[in-house]
Amino acid sequence: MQTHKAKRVVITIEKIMLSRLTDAIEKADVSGYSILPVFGGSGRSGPWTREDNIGRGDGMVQVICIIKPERLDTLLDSAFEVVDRHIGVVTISDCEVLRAERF
Amino acid sequence: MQTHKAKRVVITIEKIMLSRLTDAIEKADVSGYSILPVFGGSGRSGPWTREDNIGRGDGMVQVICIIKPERLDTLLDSAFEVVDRHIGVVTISDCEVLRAERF
Amino acid sequence: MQTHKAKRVVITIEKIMLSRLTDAIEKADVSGYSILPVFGGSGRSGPWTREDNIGRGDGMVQVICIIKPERLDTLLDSAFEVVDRHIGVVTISDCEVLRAERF
Amino acid sequence: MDVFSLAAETLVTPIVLSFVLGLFAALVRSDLSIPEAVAKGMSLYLLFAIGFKGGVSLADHGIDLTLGLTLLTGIILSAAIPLIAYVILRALSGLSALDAAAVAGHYGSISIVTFVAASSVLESRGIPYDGYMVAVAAAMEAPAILSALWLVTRSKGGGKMEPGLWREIMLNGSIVLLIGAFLIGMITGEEGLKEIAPLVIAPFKGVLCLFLLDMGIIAGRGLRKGRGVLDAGALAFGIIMPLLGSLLGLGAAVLLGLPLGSALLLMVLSASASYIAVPAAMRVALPEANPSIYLTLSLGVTFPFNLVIGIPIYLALASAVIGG
Amino acid sequence: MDVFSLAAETLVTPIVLSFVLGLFAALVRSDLSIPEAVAKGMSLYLLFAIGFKGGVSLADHGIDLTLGLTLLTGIILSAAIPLIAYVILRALSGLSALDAAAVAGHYGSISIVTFVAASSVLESRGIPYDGYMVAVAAAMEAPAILSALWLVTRSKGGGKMEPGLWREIMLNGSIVLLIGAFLIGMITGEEGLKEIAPLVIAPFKGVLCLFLLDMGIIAGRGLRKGRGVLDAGALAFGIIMPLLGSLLGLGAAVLLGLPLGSALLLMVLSASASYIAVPAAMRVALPEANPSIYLTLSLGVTFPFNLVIGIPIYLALASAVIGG
Amino acid sequence: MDVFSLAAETLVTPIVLSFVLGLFAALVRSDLSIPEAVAKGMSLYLLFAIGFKGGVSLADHGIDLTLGLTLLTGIILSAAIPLIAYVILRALSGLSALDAAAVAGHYGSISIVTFVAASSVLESRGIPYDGYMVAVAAAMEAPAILSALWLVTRSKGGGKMEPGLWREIMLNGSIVLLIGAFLIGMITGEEGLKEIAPLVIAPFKGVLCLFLLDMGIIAGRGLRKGRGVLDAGALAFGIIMPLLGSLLGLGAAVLLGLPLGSALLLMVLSASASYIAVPAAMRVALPEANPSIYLTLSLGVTFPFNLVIGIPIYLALASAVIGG
Ligand SMILES: Nc1ncnc2c1ncn2[C@@H]1O[C@H](COP(=O)(O)O)[C@@H](O)[C@H]1O
Ligand SMILES: Nc1ncnc2c1ncn2[C@@H]1O[C@H](COP(=O)(O)O)[C@@H](O)[C@H]1O
Ligand SMILES: Nc1ncnc2c1ncn2[C@@H]1O[C@H](COP(=O)(O)O)[C@@H](O)[C@H]1O
Ligand code: NA
Ligand code: NA
Ligand code: NA
Repeated sequence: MQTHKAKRVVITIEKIMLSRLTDAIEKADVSGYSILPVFGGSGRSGPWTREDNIGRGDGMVQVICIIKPERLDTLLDSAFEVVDRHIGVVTISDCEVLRAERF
Repeated sequence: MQTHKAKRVVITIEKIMLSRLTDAIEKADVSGYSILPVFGGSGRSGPWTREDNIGRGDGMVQVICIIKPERLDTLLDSAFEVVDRHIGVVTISDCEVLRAERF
Repeated sequence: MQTHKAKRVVITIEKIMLSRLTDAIEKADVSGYSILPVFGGSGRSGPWTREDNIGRGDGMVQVICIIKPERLDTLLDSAFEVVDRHIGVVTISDCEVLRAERF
Repeated sequence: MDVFSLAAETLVTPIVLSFVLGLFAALVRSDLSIPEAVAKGMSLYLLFAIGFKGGVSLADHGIDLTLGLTLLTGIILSAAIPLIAYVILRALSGLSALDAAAVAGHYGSISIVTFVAASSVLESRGIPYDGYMVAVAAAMEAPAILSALWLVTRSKGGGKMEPGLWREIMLNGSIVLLIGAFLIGMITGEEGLKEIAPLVIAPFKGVLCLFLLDMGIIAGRGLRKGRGVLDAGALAFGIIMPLLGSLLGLGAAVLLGLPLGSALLLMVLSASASYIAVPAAMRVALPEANPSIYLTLSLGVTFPFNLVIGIPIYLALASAVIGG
Repeated sequence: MDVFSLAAETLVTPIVLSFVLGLFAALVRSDLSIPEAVAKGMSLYLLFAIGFKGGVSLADHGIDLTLGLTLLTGIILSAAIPLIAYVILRALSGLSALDAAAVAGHYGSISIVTFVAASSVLESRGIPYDGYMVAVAAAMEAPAILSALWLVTRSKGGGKMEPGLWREIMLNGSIVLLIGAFLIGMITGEEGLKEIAPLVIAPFKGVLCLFLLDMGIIAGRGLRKGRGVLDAGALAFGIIMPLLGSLLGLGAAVLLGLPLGSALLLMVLSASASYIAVPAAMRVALPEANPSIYLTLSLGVTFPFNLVIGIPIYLALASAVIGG
Repeated sequence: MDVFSLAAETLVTPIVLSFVLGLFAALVRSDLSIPEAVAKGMSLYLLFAIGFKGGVSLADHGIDLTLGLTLLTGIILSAAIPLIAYVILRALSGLSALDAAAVAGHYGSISIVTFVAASSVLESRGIPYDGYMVAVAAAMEAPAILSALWLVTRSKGGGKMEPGLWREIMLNGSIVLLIGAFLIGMITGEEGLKEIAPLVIAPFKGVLCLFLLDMGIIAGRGLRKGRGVLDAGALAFGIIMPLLGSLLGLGAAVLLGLPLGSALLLMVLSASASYIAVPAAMRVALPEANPSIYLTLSLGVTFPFNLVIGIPIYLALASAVIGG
């Protein structure tokens, strides 16, 4: 089956920053993303799980963007502005997609 | 540690189509898959979150299959039949697995 | 934007084994990980979903570690000890990260 | 009592105001939201409670011929309304045949929350109604879907019934729970009710408030996203169709000789549109139809209209025609 | 009153029928399901409520020697039953030593929902029982796990106690909540109960219905997946073992001189099998044992048997032997 | 009645003991936990219920000048307390200016659960209080955040108000629900209350117990992770600050001429610290501040202090000064 090269960008970020990040992504003209819930984790700021807070607000999410390779830099620049002062991880990997007309 | 080459296929699809997709995957003789909940996202049909619907039925899920490279085409063909008319994204990437005897 | 090579290790494991796995990961001096909920899946032990059990305890989770390539073997060794007798899948893939100073 | 004072009185109940609060919260983009699991839990509770109470009341009053006839009438209404809705929609709006058929299917089916809101209006005015109307509600859920698919096949050959879909529709969780609880109520009767009344009766209205809060939030979000999707004709349809549906329901009720309370409920079932079962079926059978259109119309326009203005109008109409 | 009319009477309660409804829904593959969070919320509620009520009733009646002796007896029963179960299972079925040991562990431990269902049967017949039986239930949860692991080590040296597992078992959420609520009830007594009775007493049976609906769904799904996993001998074990367990419980109750209500509860504890705490422990300690086997037996066979047929039989037995 | 017997009496309520149980479970590392969705559902329920009851009681007693003046006083207290807290914290502890400002913001804002616990103490002693105190609670939530940000900008120019943050704070779900339910209660009055009292009144205390169980668990986990994060000075601040806050509240109450019940509530609002709204705002506006510090102090130190010891002290103080 015909596939097309693409980049898979995964941004792990605090949920309270989510709407700011998706606004930035949309401003970078990225056509699509999916958001995965993150149940818990650990990093320099220590371990946490979603059940650790009263308001349960400070969990994290993963935002996954599948984009054309040539769009990568614009996306990273926009995302970085939001992620910058905040905790979070950004990874990029290669993938192939079916139905490239879709994005 | 000894690892083995494999393909990682990720199919993002509406939850209502899930059982049809897993039926198709099983028919393609794929030995295993995992299903991740998707909290929200955006695409050509606009942004959504799981909290947008009364029945909360129309969320999406990610089905992840780790398969032997030679099995890829059979899987994609079967999955494509289900995904075809429906919204959703299919990506493929390379990975290594431990304990290849397991699949 | 400047990126750095890294490995992405994904360990799918039963939730009851989670704390043992994260203890092992921390003993291997891995700086960070994220835990994703898994909604269901299928494997040699048949299909399951999170809604299949009264205690709802026996679901699975995915533990994702982004690590420096040179750390890979230590991590796999530690993780393997926990995963060994238990059901679960371990995959490794390449990725790039922003802000490598973070891990 | 005239429609306006009735409407005013309906408007200032905690139930309606909770819906308005949710609508407001969504429109000003507050992050107020009910967790998915809690909303689903409340809807299971409401279905269990109304099913059970319906069954108990049927056990009290016994089964008669009217029950069977009313069930049959409900099925016919559910199947027929989409055909009428389709014609009106094509005349009034610029929607494609596919979208129009999908919308039409929603209006033949029913909104159980509108049904519950109407029964609570009846209860607070002391107007009795038959317990079996719950079974009629369940029977009216699915036939409309078949009509919608038939409309599509007729017009362009798409929308074939996917294998398994029919079973999914008939055995969807809401129907099974509603009918199941109805049967449990019928079997255990007043004895059973006494045991679980503190759960299924006492807090019912309060839970309904919180559920309507959630519906307000979701309707509000839908309206924010869906604005621009509907033309004036489609919007008009969202108001005209429930009125027309209620008249069909009233006509049927008169033919059946239903008493005032049950007549109102049949009107409300005919007037209301689905926003859970039918959308799910449409996503499987007609994935090319635009969900924003049918959800915005059914949940964003017709549901609030029925809740706030429709129910008092229908009650005034029914009182005038049937008396009571 | 004979066993059959007792069984018939037990069968047509909302509680049992809700379980049957869930079973039916799962067997016809309806998508009816209770969200994970709601099911867990209900189980926390049930544990809190029964613990609290048990504590209050103990505060009312005071502590005496029987309490201590009954606790001890419960622990012994929990530890001993797996050994008996193991022997029977190996004789009746073709299960491996490992699987047989894992199953045996479940039958020494208890099902708190069966306990609650039995106490609600007692309540509706006006038969009193001692509040401390809740503490006995908690005490019987864990010893059986040790016995199961001992059986495995003995037979092939596997199944060593993982570090941390013992603490996890003794401090698992259900036990901590049950005992904690029990203590809170004991400390605050009738005063405390008055404050929270509208939550812990009034809607209790209704919530139990919804919880049993969920258990029915899960048991039904388990049966669909688990068919083929059990041979006829194993199935027979799922019926014989609770009967045998109940007799052991009855014997112990007679020795202890327990009154009718408490005797029934001790029988039910001995007869019932775990499907939450023990499976979790087995996944950690004996991952090679097949979960389908022990879950299908305990939840799919023994639980429904106890709920529908077992409890009336045990009550008839206890009445015959103890009188009251 | 002296403070000690008051404290002892407060201590042995189901509410406080449930908190203690949660704390215990977390400290011994039990896996007891309330699902996220259930905890959020309970908090929505509590907010809806107290808002609604406050509104109904205002409808009963009418609006007067004191209401407006008390609201204004609340806003001033909320804005002023962080400035005082900041000075004390810098003097007592080694926290950085940034962390001190973040903590200070929490103490100007409020804890609605502490407020509810105090009102339930008032109710069980039959001391009346004004319904509008709920509105005062809502008004005191946000001003403190502004003060905290001002402290940061002043000291080093960071912490600029992100676009959108202000709207997020003012329209956060809790405030919208509290105020909205308050208005619904005001509009529908006793009529409305009668309809939903079985949900918003009867089980309220029971739900509060389960919610406090969850808070105990989370506070306990926070304390386990947060130990080492706070020096002795910071810990002392967590006790001194609520005492000082309560005195400020008492002074204001005397000036306003509030009756005993309302005075106590104003004291409690001033004494309590936020652990939901303010932390969320701080993560956005001051991401470099360490959340462990402010959460451990507010939820792990000050909240339990107020719940167990603070409220009786404040009540004794208020009774001595105001009489009643
Ligand atoms: N190396 C990593 N691999 C995967 N997730 C990580 C990693 N480092 C951090 N995270 C996630 O990002 C969160 C914040 O990380 P940190 O900013 O280092 O405290 C953690 O709690 C994890 O959920
Ligand atoms: N480029 C993308 N990257 C990640 N997820 C996507 C992408 N495009 C679409 N999706 C997901 O697929 C859903 C449907 O997409 P669409 O069919 O384009 O409306 C979206 O709501 C996203 O959850
Ligand atoms: N090939 C695979 N791809 C993705 N997930 C898998 C695969 N095999 C197993 N899994 C996951 O691991 C769980 C246990 O697998 P197993 O040990 O084969 O029963 C399954 O239920 C899946 O969630
Ligand atoms: Na209709
Ligand atoms: Na047992
Ligand atoms: Na304060």
